[in-house]
Amino acid sequence: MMQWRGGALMLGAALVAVSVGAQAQSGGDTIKKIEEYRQALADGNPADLWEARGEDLWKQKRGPKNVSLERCDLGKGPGVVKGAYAELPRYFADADRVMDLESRLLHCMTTQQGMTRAEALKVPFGDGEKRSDMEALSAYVAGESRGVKMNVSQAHAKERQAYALGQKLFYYRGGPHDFACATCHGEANKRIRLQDLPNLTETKDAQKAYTTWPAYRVSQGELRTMQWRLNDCFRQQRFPFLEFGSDTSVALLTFLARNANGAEFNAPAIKR
Amino acid sequence: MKYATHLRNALLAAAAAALLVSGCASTPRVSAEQAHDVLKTSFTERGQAKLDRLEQDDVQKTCSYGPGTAPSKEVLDALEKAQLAAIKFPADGKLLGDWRAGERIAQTGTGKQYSDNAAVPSGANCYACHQITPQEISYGTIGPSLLGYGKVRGNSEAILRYTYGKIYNSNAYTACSNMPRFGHQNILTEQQLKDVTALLLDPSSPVNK
Amino acid sequence: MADPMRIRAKMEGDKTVVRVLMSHEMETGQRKDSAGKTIPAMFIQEVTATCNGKTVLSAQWGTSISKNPYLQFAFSGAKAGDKVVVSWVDSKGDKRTDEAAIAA
Amino acid sequence: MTQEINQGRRTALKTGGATAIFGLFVAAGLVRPNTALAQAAGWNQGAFAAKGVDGTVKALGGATPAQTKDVNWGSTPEIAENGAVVPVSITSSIPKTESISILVEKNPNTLSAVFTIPPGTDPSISTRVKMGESSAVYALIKADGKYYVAQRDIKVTLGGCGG
Repeated sequence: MMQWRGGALMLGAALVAVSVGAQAQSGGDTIKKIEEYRQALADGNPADLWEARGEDLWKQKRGPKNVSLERCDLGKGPGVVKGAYAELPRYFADADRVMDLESRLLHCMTTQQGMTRAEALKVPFGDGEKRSDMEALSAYVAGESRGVKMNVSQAHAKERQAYALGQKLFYYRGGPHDFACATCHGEANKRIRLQDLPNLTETKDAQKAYTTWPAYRVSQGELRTMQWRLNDCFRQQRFPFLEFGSDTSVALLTFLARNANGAEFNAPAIKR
Repeated sequence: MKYATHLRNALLAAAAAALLVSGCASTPRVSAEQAHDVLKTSFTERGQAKLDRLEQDDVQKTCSYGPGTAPSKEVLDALEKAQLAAIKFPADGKLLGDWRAGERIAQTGTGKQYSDNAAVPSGANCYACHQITPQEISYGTIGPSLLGYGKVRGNSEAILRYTYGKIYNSNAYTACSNMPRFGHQNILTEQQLKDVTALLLDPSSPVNK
Repeated sequence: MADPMRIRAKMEGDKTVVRVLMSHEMETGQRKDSAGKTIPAMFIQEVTATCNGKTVLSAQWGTSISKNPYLQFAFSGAKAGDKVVVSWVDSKGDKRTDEAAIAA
Repeated sequence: MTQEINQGRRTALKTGGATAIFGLFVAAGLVRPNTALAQAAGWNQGAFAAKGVDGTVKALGGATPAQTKDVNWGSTPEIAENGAVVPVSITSSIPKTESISILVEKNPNTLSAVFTIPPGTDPSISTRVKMGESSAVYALIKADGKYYVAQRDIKVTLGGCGG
């Protein structure tokens, strides 16, 4: 494949000098350079495209009952989106259950818009042309809590129960690799390959992690939500498939969100 | 004695929980059985990942603890002893395979996930947690650096057996280690275990250059 | 029909800084689907930006521009309230044109 | 926080430098027109099918480019956490810059993009490219009818726990 041409040799020599300089760099700079990469990405977040589509979906009349989600109560009254994500998961009396955003959206889509669960969850996680309404709606609602402080309640007994269960599940080991959530997220200052692993049991890390999801994942070219985040963690934990809005989902999300209380919400973000 | 330890652990657990949920009067207790029952209703089988993966063996049961609720030293010692006894060393007595194959296994992160083809051999994903060769800058820090592993420790029979055994069953030497039990849980084949052992101990491996 | 672009145009000094996000797969033609079949290439080939009827940037792209492309550039000669119009054409002939008023 | 822990870990960085240089001289003639593709009217099919820097410049209608230092890479990183999205920012200070192209040496097709800069527009663009592996990236500037090239080595890292 390589074919030299005499006339270009001088230029080649000049470039060799340049590349030797580059080789002298040391690995201690790696993390600094990764940080530069992340900063370079922050300026144009494709999550914007999901937020815009989600807002349209929120306002559109959809489903067999042909109504919009503008009467959906995310916990702060029907139709109130501003700041709602920062207080989820929470207990909803109408369902007698603690719900995270995505289980609540599913609830509104089935009870108010009249969709079946299967219809509402036709594409739980987007893949290229197969776009997920759930991810777009979540991006929109989450974006409406930017700058709001996380304030997840433990006032109701079921909220306390969900937290305690989430904490217990966080340490539950299983599968061929013996992994629990805590295997990767129970200690401070660790990383997997070059990715920092937040210690989700510690306030500062838990805050930083939770307030930056949903996020546009550049590795996938998709916007991902917390439900996806949990699913993909369990996949890599070698567990079976986590069901959308299951008790395990809600409990873990309650544990994670509550541990982030007090921090300013700042998502959808952009991540590797 | 044992009761006292348990009581102390329980008190520590309550204190830790209270720290996280400050201002909350009562934190409900959740038993391992309750957690297991919730998991059973929350997961469905997919690909090679069946629901039996939610069933815990003794090690997983013992090691599913949070801060301040660690089992007693006696329990952990007994766990190590039982796991050590369960290690199957190769019948041919050879513990060193091909370090180049070992490097590929160390780099490969797939295997046993529901998204993985069960017919393809699993990787060990060593780099996810360990620094190993100086050439690979993308390594994790969950486990200790293994740079120069063999150079530091030499190549004695004892080191060979310890290294193979540790990869085979980490819990035999460190109870409740974060490291998977690659042999015990049939993640790697015997040949793969030998290859990864060689990556760490073969003098010609870049680990020891 | 492709989703609308997100265009932000803003005066910074006497220059207009334009940031554009486009919703597009930018399929390389080298990926395979789960059945092992090659996914055909499908990517934006041409991008044009105009302001007050004058072209302020034009570009030709190959398959290696990232999915959901991002583009930033700056030009002189416009003022707040003027409109920046951005268009793209992809390899299938699909087109999209969106505009944004320049913010002060 | 992370910086503190990792400062002690000093490892030599492998760069794709040497291979990239050879690539500069890869002969033209590898142009493989892809007739299956529909295309926009002004799209330079030959240039986008070219392989190697030299071949690409030739397909764009230029001769061997001169090396230049008058290119600022702005926020372009030296290490990309993911090859699917690598931010590239190029500002030319060569007078009469007419176009800015991005070339990725080790991609299946070298040319990523050609930006035509009309008078009144800054000779400066930012976008994001895909990189299959660590590679030299080139800014190819056409100014006053002549071509100039500047090089930046970008290392693409592996990530994730599931491979």
